[in-house]
Amino acid sequence: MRKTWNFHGGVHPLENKTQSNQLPIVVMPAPKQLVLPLSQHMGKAGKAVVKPGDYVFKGQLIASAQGFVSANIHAPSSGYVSALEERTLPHQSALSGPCIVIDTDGKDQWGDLNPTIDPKLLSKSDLLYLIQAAGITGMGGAGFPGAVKLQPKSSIHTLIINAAECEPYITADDRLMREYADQIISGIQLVQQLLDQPQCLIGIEDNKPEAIAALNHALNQHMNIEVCVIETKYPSGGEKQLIEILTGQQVPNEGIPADIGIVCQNVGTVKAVFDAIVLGQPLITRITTVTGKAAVNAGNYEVLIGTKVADVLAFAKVDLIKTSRLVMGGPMMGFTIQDTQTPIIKSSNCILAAADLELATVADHHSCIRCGLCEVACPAELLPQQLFWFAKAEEFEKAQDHNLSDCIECGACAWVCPSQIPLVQYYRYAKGRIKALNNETQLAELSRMRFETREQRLVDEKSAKEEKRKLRATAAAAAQAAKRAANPTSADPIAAALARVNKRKQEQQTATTPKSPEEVYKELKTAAAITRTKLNKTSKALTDAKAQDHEQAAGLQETVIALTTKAAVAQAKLHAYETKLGLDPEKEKILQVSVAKANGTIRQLEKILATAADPKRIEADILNAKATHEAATQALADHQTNLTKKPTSAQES
Amino acid sequence: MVDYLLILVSTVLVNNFVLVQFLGLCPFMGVSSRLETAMGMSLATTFVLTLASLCSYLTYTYLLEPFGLEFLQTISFILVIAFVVQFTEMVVHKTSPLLHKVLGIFLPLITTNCAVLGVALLNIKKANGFIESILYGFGAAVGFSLVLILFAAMRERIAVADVPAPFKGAAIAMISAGIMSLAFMGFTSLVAI
Amino acid sequence: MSTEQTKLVMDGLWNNNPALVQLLGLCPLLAVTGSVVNALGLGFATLLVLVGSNLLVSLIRNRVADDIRLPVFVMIIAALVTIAELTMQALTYELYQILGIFIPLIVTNCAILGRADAYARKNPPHLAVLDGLSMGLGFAIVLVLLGAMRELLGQGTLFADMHLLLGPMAQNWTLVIIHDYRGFLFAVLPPGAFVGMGLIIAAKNTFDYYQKTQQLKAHPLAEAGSKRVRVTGTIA
Amino acid sequence: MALVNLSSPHHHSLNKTSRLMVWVLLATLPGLAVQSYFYGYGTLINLLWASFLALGFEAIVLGLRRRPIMPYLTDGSALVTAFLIALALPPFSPWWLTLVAVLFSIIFAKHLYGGLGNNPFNPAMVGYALCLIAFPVSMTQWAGTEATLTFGQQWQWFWLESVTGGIDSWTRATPLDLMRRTNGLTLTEVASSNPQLGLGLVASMWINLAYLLGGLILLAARVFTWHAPVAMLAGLGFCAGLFHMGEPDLYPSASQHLLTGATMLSAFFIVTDPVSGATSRKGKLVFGVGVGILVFIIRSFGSYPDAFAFAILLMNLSAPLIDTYTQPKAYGHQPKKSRSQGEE
Amino acid sequence: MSLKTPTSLMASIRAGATSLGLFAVLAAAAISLTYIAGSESIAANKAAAKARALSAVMPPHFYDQSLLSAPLKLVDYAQLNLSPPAVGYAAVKSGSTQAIILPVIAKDGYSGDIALLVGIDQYGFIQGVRTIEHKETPGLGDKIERKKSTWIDSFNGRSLANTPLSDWAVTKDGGVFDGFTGATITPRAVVNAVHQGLLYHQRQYSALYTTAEDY
Amino acid sequence: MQTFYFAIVILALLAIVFGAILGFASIRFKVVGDPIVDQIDKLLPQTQCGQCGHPGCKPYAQAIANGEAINHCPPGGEATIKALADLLDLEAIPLDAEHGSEAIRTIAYIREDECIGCTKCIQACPVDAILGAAKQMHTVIIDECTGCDLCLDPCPVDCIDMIPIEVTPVNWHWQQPEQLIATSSSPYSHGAPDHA
Ligand SMILES: Cc1cc2nc3c(=O)[nH]c(=O)nc-3n(C[C@H](O)[C@H](O)[C@H](O)COP(=O)(O)O)c2cc1C
Ligand SMILES: Cc1cc2nc3c(=O)[nH]c(=O)nc-3n(C[C@H](O)[C@H](O)[C@H](O)COP(=O)(O)O)c2cc1C
Ligand SMILES: Cc1cc2nc3c(=O)[nH]c(=O)nc-3n(C[C@H](O)[C@H](O)[C@H](O)COP(=O)(O)O)c2cc1C
Ligand SMILES: Cc1cc2nc3c(=O)[nH]c(=O)nc-3n(C[C@H](O)[C@H](O)[C@H](O)CO)c2cc1C
Ligand code: SF4
Ligand code: SF4
Ligand code: SF4
Ligand code: SF4
Ligand code: FES
Repeated sequence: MRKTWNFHGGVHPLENKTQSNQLPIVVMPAPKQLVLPLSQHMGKAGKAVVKPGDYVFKGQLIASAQGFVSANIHAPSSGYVSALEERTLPHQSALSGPCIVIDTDGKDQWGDLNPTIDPKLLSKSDLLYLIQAAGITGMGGAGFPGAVKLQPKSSIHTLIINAAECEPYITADDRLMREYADQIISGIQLVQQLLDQPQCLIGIEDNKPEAIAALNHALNQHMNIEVCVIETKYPSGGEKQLIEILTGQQVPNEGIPADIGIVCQNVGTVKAVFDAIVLGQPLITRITTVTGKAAVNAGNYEVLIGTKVADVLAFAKVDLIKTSRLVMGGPMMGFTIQDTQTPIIKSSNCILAAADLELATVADHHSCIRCGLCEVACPAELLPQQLFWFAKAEEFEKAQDHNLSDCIECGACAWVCPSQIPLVQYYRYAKGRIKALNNETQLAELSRMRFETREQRLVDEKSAKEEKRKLRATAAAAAQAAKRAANPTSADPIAAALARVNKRKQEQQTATTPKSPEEVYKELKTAAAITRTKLNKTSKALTDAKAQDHEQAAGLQETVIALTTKAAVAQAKLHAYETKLGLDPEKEKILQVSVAKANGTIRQLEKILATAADPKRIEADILNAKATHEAATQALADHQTNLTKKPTSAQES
Repeated sequence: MVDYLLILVSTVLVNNFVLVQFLGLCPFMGVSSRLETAMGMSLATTFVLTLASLCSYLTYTYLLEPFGLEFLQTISFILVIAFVVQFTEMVVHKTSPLLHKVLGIFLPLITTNCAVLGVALLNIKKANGFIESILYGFGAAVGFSLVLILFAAMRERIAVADVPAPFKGAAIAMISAGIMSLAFMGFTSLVAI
Repeated sequence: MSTEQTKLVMDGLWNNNPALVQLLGLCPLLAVTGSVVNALGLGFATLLVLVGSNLLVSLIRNRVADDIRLPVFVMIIAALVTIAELTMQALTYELYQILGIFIPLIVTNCAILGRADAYARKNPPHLAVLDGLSMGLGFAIVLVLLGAMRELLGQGTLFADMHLLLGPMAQNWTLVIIHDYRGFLFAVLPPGAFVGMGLIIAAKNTFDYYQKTQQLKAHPLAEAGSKRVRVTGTIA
Repeated sequence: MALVNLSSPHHHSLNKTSRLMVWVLLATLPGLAVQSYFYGYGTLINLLWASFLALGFEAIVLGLRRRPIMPYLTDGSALVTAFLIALALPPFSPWWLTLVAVLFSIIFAKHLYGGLGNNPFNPAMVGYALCLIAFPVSMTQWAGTEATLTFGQQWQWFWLESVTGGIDSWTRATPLDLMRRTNGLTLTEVASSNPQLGLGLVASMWINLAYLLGGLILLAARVFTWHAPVAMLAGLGFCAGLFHMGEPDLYPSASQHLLTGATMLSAFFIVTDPVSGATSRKGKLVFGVGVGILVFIIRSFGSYPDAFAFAILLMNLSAPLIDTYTQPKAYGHQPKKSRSQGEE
Repeated sequence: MSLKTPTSLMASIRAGATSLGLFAVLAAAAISLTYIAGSESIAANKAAAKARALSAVMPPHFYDQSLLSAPLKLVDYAQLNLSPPAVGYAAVKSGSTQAIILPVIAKDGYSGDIALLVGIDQYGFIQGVRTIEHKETPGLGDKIERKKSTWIDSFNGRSLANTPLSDWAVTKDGGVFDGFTGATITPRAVVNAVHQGLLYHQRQYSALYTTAEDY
Repeated sequence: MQTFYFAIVILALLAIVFGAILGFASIRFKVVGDPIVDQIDKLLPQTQCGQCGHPGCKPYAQAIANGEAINHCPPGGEATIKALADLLDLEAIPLDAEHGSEAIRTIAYIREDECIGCTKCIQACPVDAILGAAKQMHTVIIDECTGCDLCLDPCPVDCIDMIPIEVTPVNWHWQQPEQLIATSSSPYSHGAPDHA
């Protein structure tokens, strides 16, 4: 047995794993519709490469990685792309984001697959390319793009496979190891090949004896791979904790494991690597545990990425009446989802449909009594109680001094807290606020600079104008003098000027042609807007005056009345014209705002471009933004063509 | 030697200037809402207090006493103190921006810290000698700093507590100071100086 | 009274009370308020010095360079205090002995220098004197209040020993409020002074809060944003 | 059913604040029993009275603060405070003494700061220390152990401060007083020369052992960690041992310090108050050692017979500063020394 | 400030020096004038205060001239815990010393020194004792003040002769003087100090009464 | 009378020496500039809206350095007041309602079809966040707009809207749990859109 270490803290919640680990993995058939968020991973969202209406084969690339830290997305089944639109994301905020929606055709037809016959012959760059192309992201936690993690800057001496699965309830990795041990080992070997043959340690908690047996069975003694059985304790599966358990080393606080020569991958991830390289299949399915007392058929399911939670729940016979809390992920770190239309994504390892009272109820929390139990439990060796007080009092600076950023949000502290304080939420709040505040500070700094530039510019302009005025004055004086000297007996200048004005007037009158409908429309609109504004302003002044009992009030009152009529007239005129033209100002407004937005984005990007480290990416973004802009402009133009068309027709009729 | 030690124990703990003798309360209440500032104030006060007790001792022994001008002690001490403070402030401001950042805003406040004048007057009243005067001043300053820093750390904690509205701020600070003073009563007659 | 003067008086007595709000002059405030007589004596002395220093500082306000203004102000105050001290020795010697070091320490009563620098330095003599008067009175009132509180709680009496200050006619002013009082030492000792002061401040806060809510009820609309200026240009 | 939106973790241990408090209350029972055995019903009467007052004041203040009353009353913290005050007060204290102590501890020391969890000072100790300086006479009224009264007599004394058919000598030097003024005798010598005092010594030893037992129970129930109490006992024992070695005639031995007065009560029930103490484990060590040293200093050189109330208040007021400087090294952070090396 | 701050070095020095100096002169003048004007009445006050204190421990029939007019330089003042100048006073009637007033300091009070005045007649009987300065706890130890309690009068009439050595203690220690409940340290210290005063009176008897004759 | 002269001489001596040294120091150790204003300015939100009664944040910073109250900046709100209080070691006080109230941050959008291209908003914008030329449609550069709403009033046709900043999964964050607890009677009342 290899020596293992212990990490500080940790807790022992009830495991509840037998609910779901008794039966083999069941493959769930493709659902009617798949929803694939463009951002399923850490880093930049992918960019859709299909359009609504396109037919896609299973495994076909539908969104490509944007930039370095990003990942491809593939069609999990065949069918038509039905929409590219905003859908609810599997995110705590329950907000929506851009998704590709595929209506499956039930044929589940694979596109071209390129299995590798003898992966041993592949070079490192080939391997990396394949992993990247397959859109592999971490399947154990944060969903970090695998290809990025697997090209570390420093050399790697240890590959750690995270098979701890320390969260209660979840058994996806457990079942995966029992049933796919060989593939996992092969996947590990591929990763070892990619990383110059580091030793490999598989960290697995001692509550999974079958999985341990399966792995050991699949292991060939000569391989540089070892199964390390560790004590069951939450959160031994945390990357940093597992590394400490297996190597005794700690990952530096602002570093990544690669800094100390370690890479850590989840078992599911290496299985996905195997699939990608040996079978040529991109990452389009995953094993998801469906469990909780509300689930009649609790167990593990192989589901297509993009399957809606509702479909999975229905397949596992979850009684939605029984549950009021759906957790995606485990009970310690998972997040609640409120919309069952939310899709499963690459990192969704569990859906916990807890019956009421199965999970902790939300009690009133008492105040922290500084009992220190949380400190004893914290695997990051923080002082959760201090972090709590600071977060609560919004003392963010102090929270940072107490290393809030090192909190892995594991929830151990909140689990033990006798006052039942939702500590993690406090930390998340504080982290969010800190991020927002930093952002604001940066923005403020920029605003300040712009303000100062502007002030300077105004001063400069003023002095320049002054300068010019002076120059002009002297010049004029000189000219005058010269003129007078040259032509002392000129005709009466006033008469001449009058004549000029008259002439211009005549010209104008003759030049007047009937106005185009757009012009008329615009004029009417401006007139209406101006009267409306005047009215608004005056009535505001009136209320102010009234409040202060000014004598003006009476005068203002009259003006307001007059203006009200005027505004009504102008508005009526405008409205009449609009009806005549059959216009829809609302829609146009929306379109115009989108154009403006796109415009702004472009400008912003161009600014960044000047100083950017990787101009290529930004250029791409700019192109993107320009495309959006174009589209928006087009839409607007279309709308306006309607407008020009219609008035013509209106005129005709 | 033991005597000197006793002077220190006495001024720092037993007859703590702030909590027992009631001197220097304004800065104690005024600059104790943050630990950092309290530390700055402590440093500045320690420096000035020690220096001022030295200077006032010299003034008294060599200028006032020989001419029978004891009745001028208050005005000449305060003159000395104001001078020391202002001069220190100017010099520090110019020569060490860093130190000024730490001490700067506190120095002017010290002129009106009655602990400083109090030390000078008490030195005379107790007929302290040269070294005793300096030690007395230093001990008083350390005692002041000690409670100021403890109090500041405590106020930071109270600031995040759920204090009833009417007591927020100065009122609860006063009451805390009261309990602090209660705690310091424990040192009563530890040494009889 | 003009608004400026009303404001001065209200500030001194309540809104910006040197003891309750500015927390200045705390040392004498807490140290000599064991009984009403002590408090009254010190309050009176402080009031005199405050008025005097405000007057003098205001008179010379245009004749002192900035760099040395503090030493000069301090010197004026010190001179006044010394004079007061000598006078007290000559007139009420026993009280002087009781108040002890706190008479010369009026010099460093931050409230006095504070007023000199913040107000008298910038205002004409009549206003400066009014300011000194109201500030001093505000201070003295708190002093006496605290003194009464501590004397009552600590010893069960009020106005004991007033003759030290007011002469023989006050010999019998002592009011024994609680007979056979056991005495609550805590009130007389330093911790009691702090706690008592805390309670007074809290009482003021409560009152202010109450008043504010009443005011809000009466005039619910405090014009929001009325002080805005335009940063750029003017509106056509 | 509507789905909720909650932050993780969705799981919780069954631990509760009130459970901790109940443990503390139960663990005082051995000490209470032994104390009553030696000193009669006084402590018991006091305890009931104090509990009644504490709950009453707590309810009143909560009402004034417009807080829900029941959830806070049932957290048990006011009862713990009441118990500790009652156990620390002399068995012969009259009703009003307890009243003042409980009043100040619950209202001033606890609720003016915001109630459970917010108070920087140990409420029970504030009440106790305040009474000590306000009523030094009543607070030092420990009768000899032979002077136990019947319940009726004790009851009468409690309300009227007089007793029919009672005893004449009320105040009796406690072992702690003796420790201070032994005129060069060791405690055992004093005890052998005066059997009554000897009995007092024995009593205080048994009482302390009973509290020690209670403390060990709490330790086993994981109500607190060992750091603070062990550090306090170590600090006190070390100082006492050191001075005893130097001048055995003047300074009593460590074991005598550890087994007299309120040493064990404070070590396991008061120093461990989580709210007002230092919060990290390192901080608790510092806190405990500080209390131990201060207790020794005040006991040996100061003017109060037992020092734990002051020592604890003094350390309470240092606790925030201690916390500032005893942050543990977080995961992945370099120890300070090697970090500065790294910078070079 | 309307005054321009001087900019050149010398000007600045001069300005600073003159204005500060000017104010100093004015302040000094004002103070010293007050001092001079009031010094006599201050001195008188001080003397009166002292005389009042002295007369409190000495019934009037022992003297016919001001008590202050007959100060005594005490020798071996360390026995009374005094520091120099250690001065006692003689009560002189018809030219001869009838009694002595001794200042005594008790070092072992509860907090700090207790300064006492003890009046002793020529036969060694105590005529009066007063505490003139102490820092004992208000409400407890301060009962040694005559204002607070008459306890201090319990010394009147005592002498070494009528009170045996063992009685010079508080009742708790087996003596005849009451202790205050719960605060025995203070009375113990006072009793000791008064006793020391009597012993001193006995020991220095001749010196005290002969020197006094000189006045 | 001797005392009188002594007193005057000695005190004058002291004062003259000190005065001279201070006079010397005031020139020799003169420091120019006032870093505190910049420090204060750094804490202000730089919205440049003028609600504090000063034309821009810097002037308000200057005013604070001269003793003006720190609670006059509505865009900064409580957070800024707290930061200022920390910097200046003052007590944090609630926002002065006379200057406005803290509102969520908004961004200006110009309804471009209504914009008549008068350029008045461009002149009004303190941070040059509006683009456009005379008689042409104007747009607001959203990332540069501080939300000061100074462009609203000058617009003759009221075509500018202040729209709250959009919440996205990226800038969304948890709120403090207080809200959950406040409604202690029904813990599950927190936002719960219905599901199928
Ligand atoms: C902001 C961020 C940046 C990261 N950058 C890298 C990187 O450059 N290289 C790398 O190998 N891993 C990187 N990681 C991955 C981490 O090392 C870690 O494996 C990943 O966060 C998985 O964590 P798990 O514990 O939360 O889910 C990064 C992670 C985060 C959160
Ligand atoms: C508290 C905590 C617990 C975790 N538990 C596990 C776990 O049990 N199994 C696992 O594979 N990853 C777990 N993770 C995620 C890992 O830290 C890490 O992200 C993952 O192993 C990296 O592998 P991947 O990039 O292949 O997903 C946990 C993370 C945290 C913060
Ligand atoms: C706040 C406080 C003040 C005290 N002040 C005095 C005092 O002034 N004089 C005194 O003799 N004892 C004083 N004591 C001492 C205690 O009352 C002490 O226990 C008592 O003197 C012991 O002596 P006894 O029990 O023999 O009377 C004081 C105690 C406390 C707590
Ligand atoms: C281990 C433990 C020790 C405690 N000790 C005290 C104590 O010494 N004094 C006290 O008033 N309350 C004590 N309490 C109760 C509670 O923490 C206390 O009332 C809070 O300080 C009130 O906010 C204790 C509670 C626990 C769990
Ligand atoms: S476990 Fe809860 S109550 Fe205990 S210290 Fe931590 S946060 Fe506070
Ligand atoms: S959530 Fe953060 S603070 Fe709490 S135990 Fe986990 S790492 Fe520690
Ligand atoms: S109110 Fe605030 S944001 Fe607006 S100008 Fe003033 S300081 Fe700047
Ligand atoms: S666009 Fe309008 S709201 Fe935005 S910064 Fe400019 S003036 Fe202010
Ligand atoms: S009065 Fe003492 S410091 Fe202000």
